[in-house]
Amino acid sequence: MSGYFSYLLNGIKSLAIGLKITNKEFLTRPITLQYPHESVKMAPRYRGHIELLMDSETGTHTCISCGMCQKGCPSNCITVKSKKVPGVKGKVLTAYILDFTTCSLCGQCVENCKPAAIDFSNEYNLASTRKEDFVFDLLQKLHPEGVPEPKVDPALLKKEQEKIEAAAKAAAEKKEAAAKAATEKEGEGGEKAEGKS
Amino acid sequence: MDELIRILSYFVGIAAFLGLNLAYLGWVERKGAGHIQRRIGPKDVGPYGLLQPLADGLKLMSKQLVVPDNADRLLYMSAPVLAMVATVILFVTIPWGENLVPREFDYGLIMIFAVASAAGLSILLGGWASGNKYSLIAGTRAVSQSVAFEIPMLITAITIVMITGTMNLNEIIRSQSGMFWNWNVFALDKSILMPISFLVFFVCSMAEINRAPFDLGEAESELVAGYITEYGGMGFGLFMMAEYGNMMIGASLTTILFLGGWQCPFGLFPGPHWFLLKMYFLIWTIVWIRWTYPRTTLWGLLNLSWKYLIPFSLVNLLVTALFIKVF
Amino acid sequence: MLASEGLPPQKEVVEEVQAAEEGEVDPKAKKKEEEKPRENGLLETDYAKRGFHLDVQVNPDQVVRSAEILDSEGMTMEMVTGVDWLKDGQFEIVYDYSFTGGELFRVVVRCRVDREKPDVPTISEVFGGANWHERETWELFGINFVGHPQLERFLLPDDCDYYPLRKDFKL
Amino acid sequence: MTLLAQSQLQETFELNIGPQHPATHGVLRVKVIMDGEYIVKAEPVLGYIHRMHEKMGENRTWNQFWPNLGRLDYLSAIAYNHGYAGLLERAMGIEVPERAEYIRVITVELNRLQSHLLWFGAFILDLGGFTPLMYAFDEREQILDLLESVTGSRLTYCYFRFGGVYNDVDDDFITGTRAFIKRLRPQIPMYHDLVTKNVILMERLVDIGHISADMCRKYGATGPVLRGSGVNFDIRKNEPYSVYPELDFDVPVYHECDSMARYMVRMDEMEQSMRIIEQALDKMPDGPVKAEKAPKILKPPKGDYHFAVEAARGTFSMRTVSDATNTSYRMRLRSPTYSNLSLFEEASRGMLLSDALAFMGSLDLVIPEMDR
Amino acid sequence: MLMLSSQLNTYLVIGAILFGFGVFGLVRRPSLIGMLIAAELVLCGASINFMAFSHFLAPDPTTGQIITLFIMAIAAAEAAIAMSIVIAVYRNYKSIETEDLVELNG
Amino acid sequence: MGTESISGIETSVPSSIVQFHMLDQLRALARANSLWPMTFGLACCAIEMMSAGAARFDLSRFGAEVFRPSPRQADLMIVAGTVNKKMLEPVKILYDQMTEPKWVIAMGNCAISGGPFKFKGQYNVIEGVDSFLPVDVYVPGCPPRPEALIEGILELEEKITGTRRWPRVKPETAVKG
Amino acid sequence: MNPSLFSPEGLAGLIFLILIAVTMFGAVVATCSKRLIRSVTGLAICFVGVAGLYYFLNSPFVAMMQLLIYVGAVCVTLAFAIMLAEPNEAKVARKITGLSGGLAALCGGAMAYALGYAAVHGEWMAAATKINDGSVKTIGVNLLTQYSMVFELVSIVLLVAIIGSLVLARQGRDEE
Repeated sequence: MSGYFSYLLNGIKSLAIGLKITNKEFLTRPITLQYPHESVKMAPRYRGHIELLMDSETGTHTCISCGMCQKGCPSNCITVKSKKVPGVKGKVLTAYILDFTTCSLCGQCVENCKPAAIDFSNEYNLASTRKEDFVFDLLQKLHPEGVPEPKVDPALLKKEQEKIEAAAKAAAEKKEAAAKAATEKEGEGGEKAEGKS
Repeated sequence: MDELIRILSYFVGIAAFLGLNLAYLGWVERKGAGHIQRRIGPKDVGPYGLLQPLADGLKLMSKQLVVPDNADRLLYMSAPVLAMVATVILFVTIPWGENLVPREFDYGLIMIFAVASAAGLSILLGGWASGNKYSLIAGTRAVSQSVAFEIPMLITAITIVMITGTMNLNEIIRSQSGMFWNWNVFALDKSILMPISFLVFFVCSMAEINRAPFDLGEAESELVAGYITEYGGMGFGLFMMAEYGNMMIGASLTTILFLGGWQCPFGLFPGPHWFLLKMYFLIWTIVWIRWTYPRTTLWGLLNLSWKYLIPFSLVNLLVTALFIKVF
Repeated sequence: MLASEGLPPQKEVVEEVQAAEEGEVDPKAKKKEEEKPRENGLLETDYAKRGFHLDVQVNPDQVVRSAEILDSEGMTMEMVTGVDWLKDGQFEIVYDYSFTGGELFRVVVRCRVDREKPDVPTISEVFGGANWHERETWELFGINFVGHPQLERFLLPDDCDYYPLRKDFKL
Repeated sequence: MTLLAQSQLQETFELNIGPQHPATHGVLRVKVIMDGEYIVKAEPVLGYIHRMHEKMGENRTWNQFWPNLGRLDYLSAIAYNHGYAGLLERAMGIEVPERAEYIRVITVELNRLQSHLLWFGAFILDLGGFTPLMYAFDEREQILDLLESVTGSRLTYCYFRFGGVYNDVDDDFITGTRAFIKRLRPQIPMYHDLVTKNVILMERLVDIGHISADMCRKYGATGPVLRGSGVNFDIRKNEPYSVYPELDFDVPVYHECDSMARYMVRMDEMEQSMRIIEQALDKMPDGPVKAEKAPKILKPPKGDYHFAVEAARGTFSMRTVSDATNTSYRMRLRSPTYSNLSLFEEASRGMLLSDALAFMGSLDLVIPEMDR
Repeated sequence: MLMLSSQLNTYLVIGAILFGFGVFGLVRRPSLIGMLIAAELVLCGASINFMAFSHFLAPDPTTGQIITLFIMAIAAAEAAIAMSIVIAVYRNYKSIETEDLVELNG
Repeated sequence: MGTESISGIETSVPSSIVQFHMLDQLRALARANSLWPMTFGLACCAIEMMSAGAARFDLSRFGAEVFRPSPRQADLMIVAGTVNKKMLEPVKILYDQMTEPKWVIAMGNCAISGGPFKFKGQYNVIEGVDSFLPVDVYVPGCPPRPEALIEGILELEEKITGTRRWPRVKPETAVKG
Repeated sequence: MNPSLFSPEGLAGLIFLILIAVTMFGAVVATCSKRLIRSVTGLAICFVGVAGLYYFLNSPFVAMMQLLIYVGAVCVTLAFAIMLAEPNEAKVARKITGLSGGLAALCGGAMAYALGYAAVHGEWMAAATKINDGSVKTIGVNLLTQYSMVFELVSIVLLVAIIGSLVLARQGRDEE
């Protein structure tokens, strides 16, 4: 019988303590951060989608289009497009397409990037009614007003041009030689063919 | 003719009061829950989120009405209306002020119990008509729960009737006039167990209206949404409003029987404001309790009724009879 | 709480199990060659390198017996899985056991079955937990656990008819 | 014929819980055969979130498999990272710098804290209490902020690397962690006051969901479920890895075998995790956070490897078969709740529906980890 | 028409009609519960008669009310017993249709 | 109110029906401010969805915290996680059970396109829920932060009403490290 | 004789008519509907109407008890019973429409006609004086004095009913 009443009393006491705690919380200020009115600042290491970093010296990115990010990516969300421009060392990036909808933010690409050309952005509140909005061209994003022409190094250009010329020359010579040989051969062959027919 | 106008004006008044209350109790609940949980609650819809109930109501009304395939169409549609009608009828006898009674009725107390017990049928019908196993289980649970708690509640109400000698709610309030120690909850001279009987009644009223922690009918984590699982749109809205209406009735009844209704604690300026103050305080307590405790089980609930509430209310009845005879 | 709580320390357990297992090793399989499927018998016990203390390969008909022995020692069945050795034309069923009653001790029991007729007796009678693991292995590899109470689709939809973890699986 | 009448014909009726149901915390489906309110048989059906992690292990290179670990058990993702890192470090014999090990332990324990906090809230939500969830989430947000400042993500961490961690922690993190521990310490007694001692909760948990130690052994249950059944088993103690042997902590064990015991184990584990974090913060040496000799191209020698860690829900062990190429030949992930749930069918027999759901909550399920 | 409420005959006729419905239902209904419902109607018709007579004719108007209260108590008891019988019968025969219960005869 | 939004509504309503612009707008406003989501968590993103409802972010400020467990009462389905072939049928059923008007938010990369689980030779994952559900708003991320989900809901409100009531937030970083 | 519709008496008369309609409607639904659950609903509606009639008979207490006991208890019990064991009545109803339906209608009609005839044509003598006003107080006094024996008997009947129904309903569970 005493168990009956002590159980009851303990029960009521525990319930009262619970009420006390919630009452205290009711009277304290809410901790809510009212998002669209005030926004949280992202931690520097926050992993948003990746972006090309602006290099203050050159005024553009430092990507060398090596494709390590593309190779390392587990979910194939990066496509690096590049082309060769005369007078510029290495390949020039023409498009850096990130399909953010398959990205898993693992950081393999950033880790693999030798020149540290890419890093995570702090975009944390993306939402759209169109799925295509999340296929970014990071190069366009970096230079919204238009991608600047790659700086042409005159020395290199000259060198390259010389090289090209030399190569062209060599090719022309080769071609000439080949043509010569061909005509010679052709002559023979042609005769042969004629002879055959 | 005057009588007719009186009835009509009360009808309109009650409808307005009820509508406003039922809508904004939802707001109070959400806002209160928010602050208890360290957050803000509705805020951006109108100032302080005050337009939130309006938005919810409009949205619920413009929702598509779906009758599930294996539901009993007629009963499915009528159950929420029935619940709401029963709740509205209940308000007829509540004395908001000494002269502010829609219909002063000598048997007001018993009428509230009668109509409330009829409201249980609507839950059962709604649960059955949905043609969903969850709803069915929840409906039977809710009804067996309210039947179980009706017993101690009635017995406790009878002790009050014994003390005051009337079933007229206004009379019961009048008998508690004066300072607050004349209220039935503190009337230790009428029965030494009065505070306990107040607790018993309050707990029973909470169980009767299926509020947490006794909300087995809507046990979210077990039975999805209980007997309202298949209801969308305004059917759901009506059930919710009926729930808030029942909450008001429960709180008002406790106020009338134990807290002196429209009486002032210090015998000054009695009036409806005191009634509303006490009623809202009790409603707030119910909300507060809901957001504090976990849910009981059906067996825990029946245990509570049979092991604690019914013996207590019976002892209370005996003690009160003794007090009346002896003193 | 465990029935085996009063077991002797680890070393003796090793010897007991070892003895039990070695008694059952198929005597005809003894020679060891590199690029061949592994033969039955005790294989490796280098914990630091592999992560288990004892590695045993048995015949399919010895699987249940081994489970019973390990059960009587108070070991826990941790997982059952399969490996598809396409090159050898064999499936390997791997049973991981560990000891939770005291110092940790891990045993791996494997058995190899022919890829064409992958039948192996179930140990779900001995370890209830093997039920799900075997069901999953059946589903993903198509290894048939003879005597299993409920070989039904588990992780995949009911109507699929492929074994996705087989090496020759193509959708 | 009504549904109940139909069921009365067979004396029982079938109830389908899930795959979308508030009690299952995800997409678990439980086929329940009930007799009145009693459960005759409750058979879990998995596979609604099967995401082919094991298949991906065979298709991706060792390095590319990292993000999968975070998505297996997203609540204790760092422990899973630890398991994978340990596996390959064992296979390739990579030595991890001490500072990295300490950072690993700190982050793992922080992650365990947040996992238990979330479980605490969700469990009480299962029992119908809503408010503790919000409090738990509030504390949890602090941990997520700390972890985000180090790892960059809030949930699906991909922070460890073979031979170390992705990047070093800064002083802000260390002071922040200390401050957080100071803040969380008094919260746990508050939870006990608000929830544990509550008579309603006691009614619902004490002597409900009995699992004997032997049943745990037969089904391979691990983690708090096993420890709630009175078995003192914790991979951190029994198969020590990382720097756990150097840290002083207790393994909470309760012998009641009921839902309350499992609840208490987790609550006590939070205390222990805080102890571990404090010690690790004190002991953390300076130095590199990545092994210098970590090879770029990973080709573990042929053979089987196995590594187990204590995740928040129990023993997570990985087993891989390597054929000395840059992908795994077979990757097997042994998730703790898979085994923990498998005993549900046997243990729930004869229970009330509400008790069975409370019992299921006490097992602390994360469905994607189960389905893999 | 509007003064019907003050005439004894109105109540008696209503009672008679309810009684008739009850008898109709008792004969027509094939199942136990249906018959129980009809029986309640019969009781109700009788109660109305009692109430009406006691209100209009009896010197002591409480008599009819008390008898009606007793009828209610009996009806409630009847409903409870009948329900448990229905359930018991259902358990054994898997049917509560009266024609399926012929085994009860012997 | 801008004229664009009105013309937007006009196109959606057959011209023969009498139109009540103000009423339609009011109804759209009510709907947009009382988006009750369904309790429907699939995987990792579900936790972030819970976070969004929790104290720190508090979806309830927009009246969207009433997570209804029953699809009949929900207006918004947040597909938070990977949908695989086995789950496809249940998701469809749940969507069909919701009463009109209803909206879908695809939360997280898995729901948008299969996310990291989209690879050659995969056998079980549905690559994007827009292949079988009419998705209204996409919220990318793996998983998205709770703010992103809130942003998604605001975006949906904009879609329903035609105007945006809330400021747009430009992300900033605490300290450049 | 006839009061205006808008006087309080007229309104009361109107309400009385509505109550009669409700009662009759409920009775029809209770006896004629195919599904038992609707029958129970009809019964509840009928009882509500009857409670209103009692109110007109100057006994609001009994009216309230009628609601409390019949609607709140009996109907709920019946609804429970139906949910536990609803027979497939539609099937049987087809079989009996012909002869037994007509027979039933005949029986019921005859009964109702006979009783109604007796009621209308009977010579009812009103008592000269009323000895009390029939209030709850007098009911209570009478219950505990004049009818105390019956009161006790009814209590015993109720007790027996409770125990009996418990025993009957528990039988199936005993095997467990």
